[in-house]
Amino acid sequence: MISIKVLFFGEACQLVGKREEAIDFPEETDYEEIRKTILENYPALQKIEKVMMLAVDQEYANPGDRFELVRFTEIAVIPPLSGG
Amino acid sequence: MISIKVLFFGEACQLVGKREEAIDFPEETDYEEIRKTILENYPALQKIEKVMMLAVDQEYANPGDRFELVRFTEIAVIPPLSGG
Amino acid sequence: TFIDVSESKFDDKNKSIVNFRQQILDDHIKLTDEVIDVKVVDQLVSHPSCGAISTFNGVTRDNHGGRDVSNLSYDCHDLMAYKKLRGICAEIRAEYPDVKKIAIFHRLGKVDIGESSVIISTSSPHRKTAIQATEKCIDLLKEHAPIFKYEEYSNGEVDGVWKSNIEDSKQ
Amino acid sequence: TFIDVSESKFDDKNKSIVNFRQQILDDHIKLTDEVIDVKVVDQLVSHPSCGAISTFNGVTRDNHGGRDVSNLSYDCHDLMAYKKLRGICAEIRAEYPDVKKIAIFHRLGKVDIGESSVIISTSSPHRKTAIQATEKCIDLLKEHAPIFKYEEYSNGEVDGVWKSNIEDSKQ
Repeated sequence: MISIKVLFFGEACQLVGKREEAIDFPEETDYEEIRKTILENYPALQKIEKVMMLAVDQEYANPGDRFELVRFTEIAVIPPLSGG
Repeated sequence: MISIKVLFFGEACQLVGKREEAIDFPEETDYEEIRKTILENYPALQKIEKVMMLAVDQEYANPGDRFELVRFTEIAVIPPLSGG
Repeated sequence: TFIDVSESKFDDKNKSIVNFRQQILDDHIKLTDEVIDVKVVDQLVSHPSCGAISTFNGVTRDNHGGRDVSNLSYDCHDLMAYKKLRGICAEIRAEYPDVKKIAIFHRLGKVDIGESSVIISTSSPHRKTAIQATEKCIDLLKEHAPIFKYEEYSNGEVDGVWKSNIEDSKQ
Repeated sequence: TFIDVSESKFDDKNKSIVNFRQQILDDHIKLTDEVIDVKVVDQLVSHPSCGAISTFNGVTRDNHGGRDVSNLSYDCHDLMAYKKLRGICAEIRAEYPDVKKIAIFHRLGKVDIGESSVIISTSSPHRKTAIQATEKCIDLLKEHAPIFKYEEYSNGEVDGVWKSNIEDSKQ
Protein backbone atom coordinates (compact mmCIF):
# COMPACT_ATOMS: atom_id res chain seq x y z
CA MET A 1 0.00 0.00 0.00
CA ILE A 2 1.16 3.51 -0.70
CA SER A 3 -0.12 6.91 0.41
CA ILE A 4 -1.12 9.03 -2.56
CA LYS A 5 -2.20 12.66 -2.80
CA VAL A 6 -5.77 12.86 -4.07
CA LEU A 7 -7.14 16.20 -5.27
CA PHE A 8 -10.82 17.13 -5.42
CA PHE A 9 -12.22 19.74 -7.81
CA GLY A 10 -15.53 21.43 -8.47
CA GLU A 11 -18.46 19.56 -7.02
CA ALA A 12 -16.14 16.82 -5.71
CA CYS A 13 -14.35 19.45 -3.62
CA GLN A 14 -17.68 20.81 -2.37
CA LEU A 15 -18.93 17.32 -1.41
CA VAL A 16 -15.71 16.21 0.28
CA GLY A 17 -15.08 19.58 1.91
CA LYS A 18 -11.40 19.55 1.02
CA ARG A 19 -9.10 20.22 -1.92
CA GLU A 20 -6.58 17.53 -1.01
CA GLU A 21 -6.28 14.36 0.99
CA ALA A 22 -3.83 11.50 1.31
CA ILE A 23 -5.39 8.10 0.62
CA ASP A 24 -3.79 4.64 0.70
CA PHE A 25 -3.89 2.53 -2.45
CA PRO A 26 -2.22 -0.69 -3.54
CA GLU A 27 0.98 0.15 -5.42
CA GLU A 28 -0.20 -1.84 -8.40
CA THR A 29 -3.78 -0.98 -9.07
CA ASP A 30 -6.30 -0.09 -11.72
CA TYR A 31 -8.93 2.53 -12.50
CA GLU A 32 -11.81 0.67 -10.92
CA GLU A 33 -9.90 -0.05 -7.71
CA ILE A 34 -8.89 3.59 -7.39
CA ARG A 35 -12.48 4.68 -7.94
CA LYS A 36 -13.85 2.26 -5.39
CA THR A 37 -11.27 3.21 -2.80
CA ILE A 38 -11.99 6.91 -3.16
CA LEU A 39 -15.74 6.32 -2.87
CA GLU A 40 -15.25 4.17 0.23
CA ASN A 41 -13.23 6.96 1.82
CA TYR A 42 -15.64 9.67 0.73
CA PRO A 43 -19.18 8.33 0.40
CA ALA A 44 -20.44 11.88 -0.19
CA LEU A 45 -19.02 11.46 -3.70
CA GLN A 46 -21.72 8.93 -4.49
CA LYS A 47 -23.82 11.86 -5.64
CA ILE A 48 -21.54 12.29 -8.68
CA GLU A 49 -20.07 8.80 -8.97
CA LYS A 50 -21.72 8.10 -12.31
CA VAL A 51 -20.36 11.25 -13.94
CA MET A 52 -17.01 11.83 -12.27
CA MET A 53 -13.69 11.02 -13.92
CA LEU A 54 -10.25 10.36 -12.57
CA ALA A 55 -7.02 11.95 -13.70
CA VAL A 56 -3.70 10.31 -12.89
CA ASP A 57 -0.66 12.55 -13.18
CA GLN A 58 -2.85 15.11 -14.92
CA GLU A 59 -3.99 12.81 -17.68
CA TYR A 60 -7.59 11.63 -17.88
CA ALA A 61 -7.73 7.95 -17.00
CA ASN A 62 -10.12 5.36 -18.39
CA PRO A 63 -11.79 2.21 -17.07
CA GLY A 64 -9.37 -0.65 -17.64
CA ASP A 65 -6.22 1.46 -17.21
CA ARG A 66 -3.65 -0.09 -14.91
CA PHE A 67 -1.26 1.98 -12.79
CA GLU A 68 1.93 1.61 -10.80
CA LEU A 69 1.61 4.26 -8.15
CA VAL A 70 4.73 5.98 -6.81
CA ARG A 71 5.25 8.56 -4.11
CA PHE A 72 4.61 11.59 -6.31
CA THR A 73 1.71 10.19 -8.30
CA GLU A 74 -1.18 12.59 -8.28
CA ILE A 75 -4.77 11.42 -8.49
CA ALA A 76 -7.52 13.93 -9.13
CA VAL A 77 -11.28 13.52 -8.93
CA ILE A 78 -12.71 15.35 -11.95
CA PRO A 79 -16.46 16.10 -12.07
CA PRO A 80 -18.16 16.94 -15.40
CA LEU A 81 -16.28 19.69 -17.21
CA SER A 82 -17.90 23.11 -17.50
CA GLY A 83 -15.20 25.48 -18.61
CA GLY A 84 -15.67 28.17 -21.22
CA MET B 1 -32.28 62.73 -73.28
CA ILE B 2 -31.88 63.45 -69.57
CA SER B 3 -28.94 64.65 -67.51
CA ILE B 4 -28.08 62.13 -64.82
CA LYS B 5 -25.62 62.31 -61.93
CA VAL B 6 -22.93 59.66 -62.37
CA LEU B 7 -20.66 58.81 -59.44
CA PHE B 8 -17.18 57.27 -59.73
CA PHE B 9 -15.58 55.21 -56.96
CA GLY B 10 -12.25 53.56 -56.27
CA GLU B 11 -10.16 53.07 -59.39
CA ALA B 12 -12.93 54.58 -61.53
CA CYS B 13 -12.62 57.80 -59.53
CA GLN B 14 -8.85 57.73 -59.91
CA LEU B 15 -9.06 57.18 -63.69
CA VAL B 16 -11.72 59.82 -64.30
CA GLY B 17 -10.24 62.29 -61.84
CA LYS B 18 -13.63 63.16 -60.37
CA ARG B 19 -16.18 61.79 -57.93
CA GLU B 20 -19.20 63.06 -59.79
CA GLU B 21 -20.27 64.19 -63.23
CA ALA B 22 -23.50 64.86 -65.07
CA ILE B 23 -23.94 62.78 -68.22
CA ASP B 24 -26.79 62.74 -70.71
CA PHE B 25 -28.62 59.47 -71.32
CA PRO B 26 -31.80 58.51 -73.17
CA GLU B 27 -34.69 58.51 -70.67
CA GLU B 28 -35.50 54.92 -71.57
CA THR B 29 -32.32 52.96 -71.69
CA ASP B 30 -30.62 49.77 -70.67
CA TYR B 31 -27.48 48.54 -68.92
CA GLU B 32 -25.42 48.20 -72.07
CA GLU B 33 -26.34 51.63 -73.37
CA ILE B 34 -25.47 53.24 -70.02
CA ARG B 35 -22.13 51.44 -70.00
CA LYS B 36 -21.27 52.47 -73.54
CA THR B 37 -22.23 56.07 -72.92
CA ILE B 38 -20.08 56.31 -69.83
CA LEU B 39 -17.09 54.77 -71.62
CA GLU B 40 -17.52 57.15 -74.55
CA ASN B 41 -17.49 60.09 -72.14
CA TYR B 42 -14.58 58.70 -70.10
CA PRO B 43 -12.30 56.53 -72.26
CA ALA B 44 -9.85 56.31 -69.34
CA LEU B 45 -12.29 53.80 -67.87
CA GLN B 46 -11.40 51.30 -70.58
CA LYS B 47 -8.69 50.07 -68.25
CA ILE B 48 -11.35 48.56 -65.96
CA GLU B 49 -14.23 48.12 -68.41
CA LYS B 50 -14.18 44.35 -68.19
CA VAL B 51 -14.42 44.29 -64.41
CA MET B 52 -16.47 47.35 -63.54
CA MET B 53 -20.12 47.20 -62.54
CA LEU B 54 -22.90 49.74 -62.56
CA ALA B 55 -25.25 50.57 -59.73
CA VAL B 56 -28.52 52.36 -60.41
CA ASP B 57 -30.16 53.99 -57.40
CA GLN B 58 -27.73 52.11 -55.20
CA GLU B 59 -28.63 48.68 -56.45
CA TYR B 60 -26.21 46.64 -58.51
CA ALA B 61 -27.46 46.45 -62.09
CA ASN B 62 -27.02 43.58 -64.52
CA PRO B 63 -26.63 43.25 -68.27
CA GLY B 64 -30.12 43.16 -69.77
CA ASP B 65 -31.68 45.41 -67.11
CA ARG B 66 -33.83 48.18 -68.55
CA PHE B 67 -34.26 51.56 -66.88
CA GLU B 68 -36.50 54.62 -67.00
CA LEU B 69 -34.23 57.40 -65.85
CA VAL B 70 -35.67 60.33 -63.92
CA ARG B 71 -34.12 63.52 -62.61
CA PHE B 72 -32.90 62.05 -59.31
CA THR B 73 -31.72 58.73 -60.64
CA GLU B 74 -28.18 58.00 -59.49
CA ILE B 75 -25.78 55.93 -61.54
CA ALA B 76 -22.54 54.76 -59.98
CA VAL B 77 -19.51 53.17 -61.59
CA ILE B 78 -18.40 50.37 -59.27
CA PRO B 79 -14.96 48.78 -59.72
CA PRO B 80 -14.18 45.35 -58.21
CA LEU B 81 -15.09 45.27 -54.53
CA SER B 82 -12.29 45.12 -51.97
CA GLY B 83 -13.85 45.93 -48.62
CA GLY B 84 -13.06 44.09 -45.41
CA THR C 1 -31.72 56.31 -42.17
CA PHE C 2 -34.52 55.72 -44.61
CA ILE C 3 -37.05 52.98 -45.22
CA ASP C 4 -38.09 51.85 -48.66
CA VAL C 5 -41.85 51.79 -48.07
CA SER C 6 -42.52 50.04 -51.34
CA GLU C 7 -41.24 46.78 -49.86
CA SER C 8 -44.03 44.30 -49.24
CA LYS C 9 -43.07 43.81 -45.61
CA PHE C 10 -44.66 47.15 -44.85
CA ASP C 11 -48.08 45.67 -45.46
CA ASP C 12 -47.83 44.54 -41.85
CA LYS C 13 -47.25 47.84 -40.11
CA ASN C 14 -46.61 46.52 -36.63
CA LYS C 15 -44.03 44.03 -37.76
CA SER C 16 -42.38 46.72 -39.84
CA ILE C 17 -42.11 49.07 -36.90
CA VAL C 18 -40.63 46.28 -34.79
CA ASN C 19 -38.15 45.43 -37.54
CA PHE C 20 -37.23 49.07 -37.99
CA ARG C 21 -36.74 49.57 -34.28
CA GLN C 22 -34.62 46.46 -34.11
CA GLN C 23 -32.46 47.70 -36.92
CA ILE C 24 -31.91 51.02 -35.22
CA LEU C 25 -31.20 49.50 -31.83
CA ASP C 26 -29.50 46.21 -32.55
CA ASP C 27 -27.68 46.60 -35.88
CA HIS C 28 -24.76 48.97 -35.47
CA ILE C 29 -23.16 50.01 -38.73
CA LYS C 30 -20.36 52.54 -38.80
CA LEU C 31 -18.21 53.78 -41.66
CA THR C 32 -15.59 56.14 -40.32
CA ASP C 33 -12.16 57.58 -40.95
CA GLU C 34 -11.42 57.42 -37.23
CA VAL C 35 -9.60 54.54 -35.57
CA ILE C 36 -11.93 51.65 -34.73
CA ASP C 37 -11.46 49.51 -31.65
CA VAL C 38 -12.41 45.90 -30.85
CA LYS C 39 -13.32 46.80 -27.29
CA VAL C 40 -15.89 49.36 -28.42
CA VAL C 41 -17.45 47.00 -30.94
CA ASP C 42 -17.56 44.10 -28.46
CA GLN C 43 -19.27 46.34 -25.89
CA LEU C 44 -21.86 47.49 -28.43
CA VAL C 45 -23.15 43.96 -29.02
CA SER C 46 -23.02 42.78 -25.42
CA HIS C 47 -26.35 41.98 -23.79
CA PRO C 48 -27.25 40.24 -20.53
CA SER C 49 -29.04 37.48 -22.43
CA CYS C 50 -25.99 36.67 -24.54
CA GLY C 51 -23.30 34.27 -23.47
CA ALA C 52 -21.35 34.54 -26.69
CA ILE C 53 -19.76 37.34 -28.68
CA SER C 54 -17.77 36.49 -31.80
CA THR C 55 -15.59 39.21 -33.27
CA PHE C 56 -13.70 39.38 -36.54
CA ASN C 57 -10.92 41.95 -36.68
CA GLY C 58 -9.45 42.60 -40.13
CA VAL C 59 -6.08 44.25 -39.66
CA THR C 60 -3.92 45.93 -42.29
CA ARG C 61 -0.94 43.71 -43.02
CA ASP C 62 2.56 44.93 -43.70
CA ASN C 63 2.86 42.90 -46.89
CA HIS C 64 0.98 41.54 -49.84
CA GLY C 65 2.32 39.08 -52.37
CA GLY C 66 5.85 39.60 -51.17
CA ARG C 67 5.80 43.38 -51.40
CA ASP C 68 5.95 45.63 -48.35
CA VAL C 69 2.83 47.70 -47.99
CA SER C 70 3.56 51.33 -47.11
CA ASN C 71 0.07 52.74 -47.31
CA LEU C 72 -3.45 51.48 -47.40
CA SER C 73 -6.67 53.42 -47.91
CA TYR C 74 -10.34 52.77 -48.59
CA ASP C 75 -12.79 54.54 -50.88
CA CYS C 76 -16.49 53.88 -50.45
CA HIS C 77 -19.95 54.64 -51.82
CA ASP C 78 -21.14 55.51 -48.32
CA LEU C 79 -24.89 55.67 -48.78
CA MET C 80 -24.97 52.50 -50.83
CA ALA C 81 -22.62 50.74 -48.40
CA TYR C 82 -24.92 51.55 -45.45
CA LYS C 83 -27.84 50.19 -47.44
CA LYS C 84 -25.98 47.01 -48.35
CA LEU C 85 -24.73 46.48 -44.80
CA ARG C 86 -28.25 46.91 -43.39
CA GLY C 87 -29.39 44.33 -45.91
CA ILE C 88 -26.57 42.03 -44.78
CA CYS C 89 -27.74 42.38 -41.16
CA ALA C 90 -31.28 41.45 -42.21
CA GLU C 91 -29.94 38.43 -44.08
CA ILE C 92 -27.89 37.34 -41.07
CA ARG C 93 -30.95 37.64 -38.81
CA ALA C 94 -33.09 35.65 -41.21
CA GLU C 95 -30.55 32.84 -41.26
CA TYR C 96 -29.66 33.03 -37.55
CA PRO C 97 -32.78 34.13 -35.67
CA ASP C 98 -31.12 34.01 -32.29
CA VAL C 99 -28.54 36.64 -33.14
CA LYS C 100 -29.14 39.44 -30.67
CA LYS C 101 -26.93 42.29 -31.87
CA ILE C 102 -24.68 42.93 -34.85
CA ALA C 103 -21.98 45.55 -35.25
CA ILE C 104 -20.11 46.24 -38.49
CA PHE C 105 -17.41 48.92 -38.37
CA HIS C 106 -15.30 49.79 -41.42
CA ARG C 107 -12.51 52.32 -41.75
CA LEU C 108 -12.51 54.70 -44.67
CA GLY C 109 -9.56 56.70 -45.96
CA LYS C 110 -6.03 55.95 -44.86
CA VAL C 111 -5.42 53.07 -42.44
CA ASP C 112 -1.99 52.60 -40.89
CA ILE C 113 -0.28 49.20 -40.85
CA GLY C 114 -1.46 47.26 -37.83
CA GLU C 115 -4.70 49.18 -37.44
CA SER C 116 -8.10 47.59 -37.93
CA SER C 117 -9.75 48.02 -41.32
CA VAL C 118 -12.93 46.21 -40.38
CA ILE C 119 -14.37 44.88 -37.13
CA ILE C 120 -17.50 42.75 -37.05
CA SER C 121 -19.12 41.44 -33.86
CA THR C 122 -22.29 39.48 -33.28
CA SER C 123 -23.82 38.30 -30.02
CA SER C 124 -26.13 35.39 -29.25
CA PRO C 125 -27.11 33.24 -26.29
CA HIS C 126 -24.79 30.40 -27.37
CA ARG C 127 -21.55 30.24 -29.27
CA LYS C 128 -22.40 28.44 -32.52
CA THR C 129 -24.70 31.19 -33.78
CA ALA C 130 -22.38 34.09 -33.01
CA ILE C 131 -19.39 32.35 -34.58
CA GLN C 132 -21.31 31.48 -37.76
CA ALA C 133 -23.08 34.83 -38.00
CA THR C 134 -19.85 36.81 -37.71
CA GLU C 135 -18.19 34.67 -40.36
CA LYS C 136 -21.13 35.05 -42.71
CA CYS C 137 -21.11 38.78 -42.10
CA ILE C 138 -17.52 39.30 -43.20
CA ASP C 139 -18.06 37.01 -46.19
CA LEU C 140 -21.13 39.01 -47.29
CA LEU C 141 -19.40 42.34 -46.73
CA LYS C 142 -16.51 41.31 -48.96
CA GLU C 143 -18.94 40.10 -51.59
CA HIS C 144 -21.42 42.98 -51.68
CA ALA C 145 -20.26 46.17 -49.98
CA PRO C 146 -19.16 48.97 -52.35
CA ILE C 147 -15.88 49.55 -50.53
CA PHE C 148 -12.54 49.74 -52.37
CA LYS C 149 -9.00 49.19 -51.05
CA TYR C 150 -5.93 50.92 -52.45
CA GLU C 151 -2.48 49.61 -51.50
CA GLU C 152 0.83 51.38 -52.05
CA TYR C 153 4.16 49.65 -51.66
CA SER C 154 7.50 50.64 -50.15
CA ASN C 155 9.63 49.95 -53.15
CA GLY C 156 8.84 53.17 -55.03
CA GLU C 157 8.96 51.43 -58.42
CA VAL C 158 5.45 50.04 -58.42
CA ASP C 159 2.29 52.14 -58.58
CA GLY C 160 -0.38 51.65 -56.03
CA VAL C 161 -2.86 48.87 -56.71
CA TRP C 162 -6.62 48.78 -56.34
CA LYS C 163 -7.41 45.42 -54.77
CA SER C 164 -10.13 42.99 -55.77
CA ASN C 165 -11.71 40.49 -53.37
CA ILE C 166 -12.66 38.21 -56.25
CA GLU C 167 -9.09 38.14 -57.55
CA ASP C 168 -7.67 37.60 -54.06
CA SER C 169 -10.00 34.70 -53.39
CA LYS C 170 -8.76 32.92 -56.49
CA GLN C 171 -5.27 32.66 -55.01
CA THR D 1 6.42 25.58 -17.77
CA PHE D 2 7.79 22.07 -18.16
CA ILE D 3 8.51 19.76 -21.06
CA ASP D 4 7.88 16.03 -21.00
CA VAL D 5 11.20 14.90 -22.47
CA SER D 6 10.01 11.36 -22.89
CA GLU D 7 7.93 12.42 -25.87
CA SER D 8 9.32 11.15 -29.15
CA LYS D 9 9.37 14.59 -30.70
CA PHE D 10 12.44 15.35 -28.63
CA ASP D 11 14.48 12.98 -30.74
CA ASP D 12 14.85 15.96 -33.05
CA LYS D 13 16.36 18.54 -30.73
CA ASN D 14 16.29 21.51 -33.07
CA LYS D 15 12.67 21.05 -33.94
CA SER D 16 11.85 20.63 -30.28
CA ILE D 17 13.57 23.84 -29.35
CA VAL D 18 11.72 25.67 -32.12
CA ASN D 19 8.42 24.16 -30.98
CA PHE D 20 9.14 25.04 -27.36
CA ARG D 21 10.10 28.58 -28.24
CA GLN D 22 6.99 28.92 -30.34
CA GLN D 23 4.85 27.76 -27.48
CA ILE D 24 6.38 30.26 -25.12
CA LEU D 25 6.17 33.14 -27.56
CA ASP D 26 3.06 32.48 -29.60
CA ASP D 27 0.67 30.50 -27.39
CA HIS D 28 -0.60 32.72 -24.60
CA ILE D 29 -2.49 30.85 -21.90
CA LYS D 30 -3.74 32.65 -18.83
CA LEU D 31 -5.88 31.44 -15.94
CA THR D 32 -6.62 34.33 -13.64
CA ASP D 33 -9.06 35.65 -11.09
CA GLU D 34 -8.61 39.15 -12.46
CA VAL D 35 -10.89 40.71 -15.06
CA ILE D 36 -9.95 39.70 -18.61
CA ASP D 37 -10.36 42.07 -21.54
CA VAL D 38 -10.91 41.47 -25.26
CA LYS D 39 -8.64 44.35 -26.19
CA VAL D 40 -5.69 42.84 -24.33
CA VAL D 41 -6.21 39.40 -25.85
CA ASP D 42 -6.64 40.81 -29.37
CA GLN D 43 -3.42 42.80 -28.99
CA LEU D 44 -1.51 39.73 -27.79
CA VAL D 45 -2.19 37.81 -30.99
CA SER D 46 -1.71 40.69 -33.40
CA HIS D 47 1.24 40.44 -35.77
CA PRO D 48 2.24 42.43 -38.86
CA SER D 49 1.93 39.33 -41.04
CA CYS D 50 -1.64 38.66 -39.95
CA GLY D 51 -4.63 40.22 -41.62
CA ALA D 52 -7.15 38.38 -39.50
CA ILE D 53 -7.86 38.03 -35.80
CA SER D 54 -10.87 36.03 -34.67
CA THR D 55 -11.96 36.37 -31.06
CA PHE D 56 -14.47 34.44 -29.04
CA ASN D 57 -15.73 36.16 -25.90
CA GLY D 58 -17.73 33.99 -23.50
CA VAL D 59 -19.70 36.29 -21.22
CA THR D 60 -21.57 35.37 -18.06
CA ARG D 61 -25.29 35.54 -18.77
CA ASP D 62 -27.90 36.80 -16.36
CA ASN D 63 -30.06 33.72 -16.76
CA HIS D 64 -30.00 30.00 -17.33
CA GLY D 65 -32.99 27.81 -18.02
CA GLY D 66 -35.35 30.58 -16.97
CA ARG D 67 -33.72 31.24 -13.63
CA ASP D 68 -31.88 34.47 -12.86
CA VAL D 69 -28.22 33.88 -12.17
CA SER D 70 -26.97 35.84 -9.17
CA ASN D 71 -23.47 34.45 -8.93
CA LEU D 72 -21.09 32.52 -11.08
CA SER D 73 -17.69 31.09 -10.22
CA TYR D 74 -15.11 28.71 -11.62
CA ASP D 75 -12.97 26.07 -9.95
CA CYS D 76 -10.02 24.63 -11.84
CA HIS D 77 -7.21 22.09 -11.68
CA ASP D 78 -4.72 24.79 -12.70
CA LEU D 79 -1.64 22.75 -13.53
CA MET D 80 -3.62 20.21 -15.49
CA ALA D 81 -5.61 22.93 -17.23
CA TYR D 82 -2.41 24.64 -18.43
CA LYS D 83 -1.19 21.30 -19.73
CA LYS D 84 -4.44 20.59 -21.54
CA LEU D 85 -4.63 24.08 -23.03
CA ARG D 86 -1.03 23.83 -24.30
CA GLY D 87 -2.02 20.54 -25.88
CA ILE D 88 -5.04 22.23 -27.45
CA CYS D 89 -2.79 24.91 -28.93
CA ALA D 90 -0.55 22.21 -30.43
CA GLU D 91 -3.60 20.46 -31.88
CA ILE D 92 -4.86 23.72 -33.38
CA ARG D 93 -1.46 24.39 -34.99
CA ALA D 94 -1.29 20.88 -36.40
CA GLU D 95 -4.69 21.29 -38.03
CA TYR D 96 -4.20 24.95 -39.06
CA PRO D 97 -0.50 25.44 -39.82
CA ASP D 98 -0.90 29.08 -40.76
CA VAL D 99 -2.17 30.11 -37.35
CA LYS D 100 0.34 32.64 -36.10
CA LYS D 101 -0.64 33.28 -32.48
CA ILE D 102 -3.15 31.84 -30.05
CA ALA D 103 -4.39 33.32 -26.77
CA ILE D 104 -6.65 31.53 -24.31
CA PHE D 105 -7.68 33.47 -21.23
CA HIS D 106 -10.03 31.99 -18.60
CA ARG D 107 -11.34 33.54 -15.41
CA LEU D 108 -11.20 31.60 -12.20
CA GLY D 109 -13.20 32.27 -9.05
CA LYS D 110 -16.16 34.63 -9.04
CA VAL D 111 -17.18 36.29 -12.30
CA ASP D 112 -19.80 39.04 -12.26
CA ILE D 113 -22.74 39.02 -14.68
CA GLY D 114 -21.67 40.64 -17.92
CA GLU D 115 -17.97 39.99 -17.42
CA SER D 116 -15.96 37.69 -19.65
CA SER D 117 -15.44 34.13 -18.45
CA VAL D 118 -13.28 33.09 -21.37
CA ILE D 119 -11.65 34.93 -24.24
CA ILE D 120 -9.95 33.10 -27.10
CA SER D 121 -8.17 34.83 -29.99
CA THR D 122 -6.21 33.45 -32.90
CA SER D 123 -4.43 35.29 -35.70
CA SER D 124 -3.55 34.23 -39.23
CA PRO D 125 -2.76 35.84 -42.58
CA HIS D 126 -6.31 35.28 -43.88
CA ARG D 127 -9.69 35.03 -42.24
CA LYS D 128 -10.78 31.43 -42.78
CA THR D 129 -8.02 29.97 -40.61
CA ALA D 130 -8.44 32.35 -37.69
CA ILE D 131 -12.21 31.91 -37.65
CA GLN D 132 -11.98 28.11 -37.73
CA ALA D 133 -9.07 27.91 -35.28
CA THR D 134 -10.82 30.07 -32.69
CA GLU D 135 -13.99 28.01 -32.97
CA LYS D 136 -12.07 24.75 -32.62
CA CYS D 137 -10.24 26.18 -29.62
CA ILE D 138 -13.37 26.96 -27.62
CA ASP D 139 -14.85 23.59 -28.58
CA LEU D 140 -11.73 21.75 -27.38
CA LEU D 141 -11.53 23.80 -24.18
CA LYS D 142 -15.13 22.93 -23.31
CA GLU D 143 -14.42 19.28 -24.05
CA HIS D 144 -11.10 18.78 -22.28
CA ALA D 145 -10.13 21.52 -19.84
CA PRO D 146 -10.53 20.63 -16.13
CA ILE D 147 -12.48 23.80 -15.34
CA PHE D 148 -15.76 23.75 -13.41
CA LYS D 149 -18.57 26.32 -13.33
CA TYR D 150 -20.82 26.90 -10.33
CA GLU D 151 -24.00 28.94 -10.78
CA GLU D 152 -26.17 30.37 -8.01
CA TYR D 153 -29.64 31.78 -8.63
CA SER D 154 -31.51 34.81 -7.33
CA ASN D 155 -34.56 33.00 -6.09
CA GLY D 156 -33.01 31.81 -2.83
CA GLU D 157 -34.95 28.54 -2.91
CA VAL D 158 -32.64 26.62 -5.19
CA ASP D 159 -29.10 25.57 -4.31
CA GLY D 160 -26.27 26.48 -6.57
CA VAL D 161 -25.63 24.11 -9.46
CA TRP D 162 -22.40 22.73 -10.84
CA LYS D 163 -22.74 22.94 -14.62
CA SER D 164 -21.85 20.28 -17.16
CA ASN D 165 -20.90 21.05 -20.76
CA ILE D 166 -21.98 17.60 -21.89
CA GLU D 167 -25.43 18.06 -20.33
CA ASP D 168 -25.78 21.58 -21.74
CA SER D 169 -24.90 20.41 -25.22
CA LYS D 170 -27.68 17.85 -25.17
CA GLN D 171 -30.29 20.63 -24.90
